[in-house]
Amino acid sequence: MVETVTRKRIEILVDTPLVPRITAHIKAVDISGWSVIHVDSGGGRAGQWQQDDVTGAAAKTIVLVVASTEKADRLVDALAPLLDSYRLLLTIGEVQVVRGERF
Amino acid sequence: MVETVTRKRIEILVDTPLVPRITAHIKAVDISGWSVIHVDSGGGRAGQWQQDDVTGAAAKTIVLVVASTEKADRLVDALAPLLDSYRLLLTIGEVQVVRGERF
Amino acid sequence: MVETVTRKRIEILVDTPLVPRITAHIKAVDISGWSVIHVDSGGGRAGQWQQDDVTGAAAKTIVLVVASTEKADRLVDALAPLLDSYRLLLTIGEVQVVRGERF
Amino acid sequence: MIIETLTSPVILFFVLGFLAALAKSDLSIPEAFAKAMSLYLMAAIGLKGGVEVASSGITSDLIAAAVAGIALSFLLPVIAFTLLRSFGGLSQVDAGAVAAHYGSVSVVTFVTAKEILTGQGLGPAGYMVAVLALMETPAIISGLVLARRGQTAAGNSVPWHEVLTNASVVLLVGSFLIGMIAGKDGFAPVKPLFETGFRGVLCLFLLDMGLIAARRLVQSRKITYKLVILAVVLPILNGAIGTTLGTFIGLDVASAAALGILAASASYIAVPAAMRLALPEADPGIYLSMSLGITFPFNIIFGISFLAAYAQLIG
Amino acid sequence: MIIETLTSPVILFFVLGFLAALAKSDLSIPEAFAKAMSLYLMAAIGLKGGVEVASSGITSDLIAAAVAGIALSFLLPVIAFTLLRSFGGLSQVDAGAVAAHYGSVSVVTFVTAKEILTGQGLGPAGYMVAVLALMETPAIISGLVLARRGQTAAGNSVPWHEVLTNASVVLLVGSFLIGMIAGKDGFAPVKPLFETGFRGVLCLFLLDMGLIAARRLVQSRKITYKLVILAVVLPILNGAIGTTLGTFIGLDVASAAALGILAASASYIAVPAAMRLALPEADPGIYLSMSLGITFPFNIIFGISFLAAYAQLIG
Amino acid sequence: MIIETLTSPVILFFVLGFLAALAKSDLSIPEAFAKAMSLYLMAAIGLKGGVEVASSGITSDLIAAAVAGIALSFLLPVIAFTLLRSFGGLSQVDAGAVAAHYGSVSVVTFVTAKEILTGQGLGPAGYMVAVLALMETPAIISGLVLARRGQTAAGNSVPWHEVLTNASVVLLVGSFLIGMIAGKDGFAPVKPLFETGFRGVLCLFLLDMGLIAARRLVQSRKITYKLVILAVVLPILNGAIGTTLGTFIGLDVASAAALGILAASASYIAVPAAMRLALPEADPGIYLSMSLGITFPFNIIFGISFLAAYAQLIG
Ligand SMILES: Nc1ncnc2c1ncn2[C@@H]1O[C@H](COP(=O)(O)O)[C@@H](O)[C@H]1O
Ligand SMILES: Nc1ncnc2c1ncn2[C@@H]1O[C@H](COP(=O)(O)O)[C@@H](O)[C@H]1O
Ligand SMILES: Nc1ncnc2c1ncn2[C@@H]1O[C@H](COP(=O)(O)O)[C@@H](O)[C@H]1O
Ligand code: NA
Ligand code: NA
Ligand code: NA
Repeated sequence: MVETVTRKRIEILVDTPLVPRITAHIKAVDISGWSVIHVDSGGGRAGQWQQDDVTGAAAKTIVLVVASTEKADRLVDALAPLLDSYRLLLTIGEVQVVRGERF
Repeated sequence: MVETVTRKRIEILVDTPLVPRITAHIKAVDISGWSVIHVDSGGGRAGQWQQDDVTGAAAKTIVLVVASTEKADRLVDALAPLLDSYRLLLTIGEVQVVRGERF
Repeated sequence: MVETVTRKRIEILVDTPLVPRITAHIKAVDISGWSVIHVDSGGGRAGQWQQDDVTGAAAKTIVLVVASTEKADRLVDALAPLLDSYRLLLTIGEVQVVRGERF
Repeated sequence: MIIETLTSPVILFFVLGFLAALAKSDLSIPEAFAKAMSLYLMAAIGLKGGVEVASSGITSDLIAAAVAGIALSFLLPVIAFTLLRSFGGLSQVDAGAVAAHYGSVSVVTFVTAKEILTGQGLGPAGYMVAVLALMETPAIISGLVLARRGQTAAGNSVPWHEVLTNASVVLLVGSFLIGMIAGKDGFAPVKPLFETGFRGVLCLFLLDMGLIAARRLVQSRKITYKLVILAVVLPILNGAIGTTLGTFIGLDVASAAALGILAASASYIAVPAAMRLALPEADPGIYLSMSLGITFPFNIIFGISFLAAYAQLIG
Repeated sequence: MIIETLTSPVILFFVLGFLAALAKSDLSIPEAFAKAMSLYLMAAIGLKGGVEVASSGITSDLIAAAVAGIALSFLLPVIAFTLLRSFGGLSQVDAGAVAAHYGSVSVVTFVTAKEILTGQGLGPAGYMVAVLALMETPAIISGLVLARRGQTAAGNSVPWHEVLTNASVVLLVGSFLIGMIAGKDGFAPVKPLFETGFRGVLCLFLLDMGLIAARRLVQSRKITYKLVILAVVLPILNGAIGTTLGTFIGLDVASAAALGILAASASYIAVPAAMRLALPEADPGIYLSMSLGITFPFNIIFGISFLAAYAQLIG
Repeated sequence: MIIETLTSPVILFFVLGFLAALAKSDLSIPEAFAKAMSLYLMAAIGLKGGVEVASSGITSDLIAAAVAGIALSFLLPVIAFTLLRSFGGLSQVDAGAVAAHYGSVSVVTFVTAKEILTGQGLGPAGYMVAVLALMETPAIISGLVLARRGQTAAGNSVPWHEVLTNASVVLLVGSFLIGMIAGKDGFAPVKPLFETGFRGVLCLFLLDMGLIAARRLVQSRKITYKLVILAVVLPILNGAIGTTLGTFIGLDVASAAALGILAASASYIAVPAAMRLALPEADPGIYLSMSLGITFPFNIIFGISFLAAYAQLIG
């Protein structure tokens, strides 16, 4: 059996132009990395949107981050002030990570 | 520490042409929103498929929904009759959502 | 209420050219299927990358697999030797699957 | 004629794609680019057809061809359904879904035929583009009726909105009308893109279609040898019916051949999407493998030449 | 003139897209292809502008137009802001964000105008491309200042780096310079792609813009009827100011019309992205619906012809 | 000659992309469009090469160039490997992986060189396209042997299937054969797309390559100054060897220069993918930064002109 460690899996749904702001925070709390998942379309209280829009301003993506509980907490604290004005959707789940000591 | 609430994270893998049917159900049970994640390819009992297919009929996407347990249950009940004929893959996980009272 | 079963949700972040190697292992442990999620960009200890790179060699995708605990364990064991040289990020979460007996 | 066809770059690129996919090469055309090319091809033939009709006017031939096309699209699924049930052994729902594909049409098959035939001095009339657009939809209705006959299913009726506003119908009809409004003079400034580049784009698009058709064939697991036979017999049968009808109503040889090719071709874009919505329990593996994996390549490589020869014979 | 405009394929494709989206058709242009077309259009007009300036040289007209453009881009947001606050009832932040869009410019509106006007013998001078590039940015600064006046917000200053290196500015200015360096002879070998295909690509791109504009209109929920009025009044007002100023500083009729069209047009690429960064609390639903959903179609269909007529009247 | 090169739009667009990425502009070409352009460029040069060989026939020059190209591709990695181990300080596996890139070729470097040289009256023979295709693969085998020499690794052998069916080999060889079959007459109808648009597409593609090369350079963290030196020295050395060999076996000046440029160029598509599969423990950061971030720009801006001058000198 391969050994695993428990880590947080954070998903941040964010306007694509704001991704660099989010990754700056990720780096600032010393998390090892992130991955940006492609979102095609969506809908919410502000109406629907889809990627095939020449103006990228309404498109969104998901920033996926795996981190230790402690770093995850620091990241969430850092992002808290942005939640409303950036209209972020931030979820935190629990996962087992294989050879995940580095996170 | 930022406060969080526990919510359901539902992933529905569905044929792309059927997405509007799914989102209609999401709206019907009064869930606040959804996001559609791009899936490039996949394989299952019915063989493999990939997005780069002029006929979109075989392409699939993931509809991601965050909702309260109660609304999630209603959505799953509403989708239940479609599971087989639509060949849906429906998973439900648990996540912490920051400022998630609206879901 | 629709019945659900508990299954493992495995995410494997992997270099796109290596996906066939991963799916070969998935088939070998008799898991019913997989889905490949599109990742736009990312960053880690080896620097940043983005999909819009003519050379696909640096692009990554996520292979998503839903499987029973037993099959998930066998998959993880099979992938273990590749973790380092392939620089895989492998997370395992728990989800409820509707009509998931087939997984 | 078949030799001329088989040494045309347009067809050779299709063969290249087909062989590359059989050899499991990683060659692939980005999805977005393939869709862009298909939009381009539809806009281009729509425009050109409209411009031609703008100068020829609405003739009795046009009306005869349109009526014939609509009738074919409604009726051909009945033949297909009967064969698919009896010889093919399909369930009612699957047979209805497949039948809808064979009454409807493939834009790319038509475009390829138009290029090949025009290169051989057999260019069909401009109004055949309108016939193409008219033949997309009726078969969907026939197929659904056949699939549901004798049933009392709720909520599975014709998805009218999706069928009538589907992308290819809107784009074909729209650019046809634009061509008619703009006429020859209005078309002139945009002609370089839509005419000069046409054949080259068709090469690249058929390269992709070759890849897709072969991959579909390799990856599908639901095809019996009887269905393979039907996927070859149906285009021959439907094509012969269409060509004969076209000749009978007095179309010129080239347009009669084109009507036959429309009848012979099977949809793989609009109809599969409609079936996925209206008949979700029908197996897409069957209808896509037959129409895209077998009938499409058969038509591109043999069917077009065969029907052109047949039209000349009886014309 | 409006009739000539409305029967041009370029405009008809825009109308087709608009109607298709209103009918909720699933017609859509792949995102990657739409972006590619917009890059192509920008590179093409940049190059052609540069080549023209390479042969005409840097004239006093060029300098006058550049100064006028920069001044307009700085000052027009003030008018817009006042109207948006008083008549439109927007908050300070939202009004500032919207105002920035109306001072800045829409490349596609300019390109469409250039094509339409050139087809009517009213082609603007090559240097207007440089003016276009110069007018993208100043309005962003004005808009931010207006949105933040009297506040002491930290960390929400002008995102200088993003604004100055944004894709359209870099590509427009870059290809303009390449055109100037290459000159007529250097441009010749690449001319086929950038000139022959131009109008056709513009058709397909405007098809997409029609789809996007109408979808934006349908999906937005934040637009009051007063904002709809302003989204029509502002282009007329700004356009009249721009054309008058252009005539006043001695530009030829066509270039004065072009300056007016630049003033009338509202950005929907560079400015929204900048606002999302600098004013994240401003509602994108408002500024995108106004600039993309209303002002853009208004300009394409009416504004261009109106300003051209006005320029001829006063010129 | 370097001046002529540096004022060509093709090169200037590359420089624009490079500078834009260094300035961290958000300018980017959609991935799907970039891939589409690279497929187009490969199909176009394949076709044109095939058409030329169809009229010139298979000559002794063709065979000599082919043998020389294969020999270079097998042997150049040995030189590279030695330098990378001794001077570069790389591990055996990393040195083998990098060495494979320098024996193999870059299609875009070749295409750019062909355009630049043809513009200067130095167009290489059509069969050089076949040589290009032949040089893609042998270096992969050499590189893997070098990386694994003296080891007993299991399961890490040459990924034959992927190497032999990789997209660029299949498309280049396939369109070369299509060009040969179709000949001049068959090529005529598709010529407008594949010839008229070629240089313009190359401009946009090199814009993207400039962006990618500079981003790769900026984002990589594994490059020592010694590796930077080697990424400049290897193309000079390999290029000189290739040009000398080409001259020696009697090729015309232009074809000898082209052989040198092929030898000088480093693969950044086929070989990285193969290395990722066969040598997953080799660091992609090293080989991509060297081939794509340094050698590619060096060749585009200086290498091509240098080798053309050298070929004229010794030819
Ligand atoms: N903590 C993380 N969370 C999510 N994705 C990550 C994380 N760390 C690394 N990655 C992804 O894995 C890739 C390779 O990581 P690395 O091997 O650290 O360079 C990165 O480019 C990211 O796409
Ligand atoms: N409950 C939800 N589940 C998943 N995604 C959501 C949900 N609510 C909103 N979203 C996403 O967030 C975007 C903005 O939401 P809103 O701010 O409510 O308009 C939507 O367009 C969706 O892409
Ligand atoms: N165990 C699984 N994990 C993740 N995705 C799956 C799984 N099984 C099936 N899929 C996805 O669902 C699609 C249809 O599955 P199937 O109905 O088994 O052919 C596949 O092509 C995959 O994209
Ligand atoms: Na048919
Ligand atoms: Na303006
Ligand atoms: Na080389």
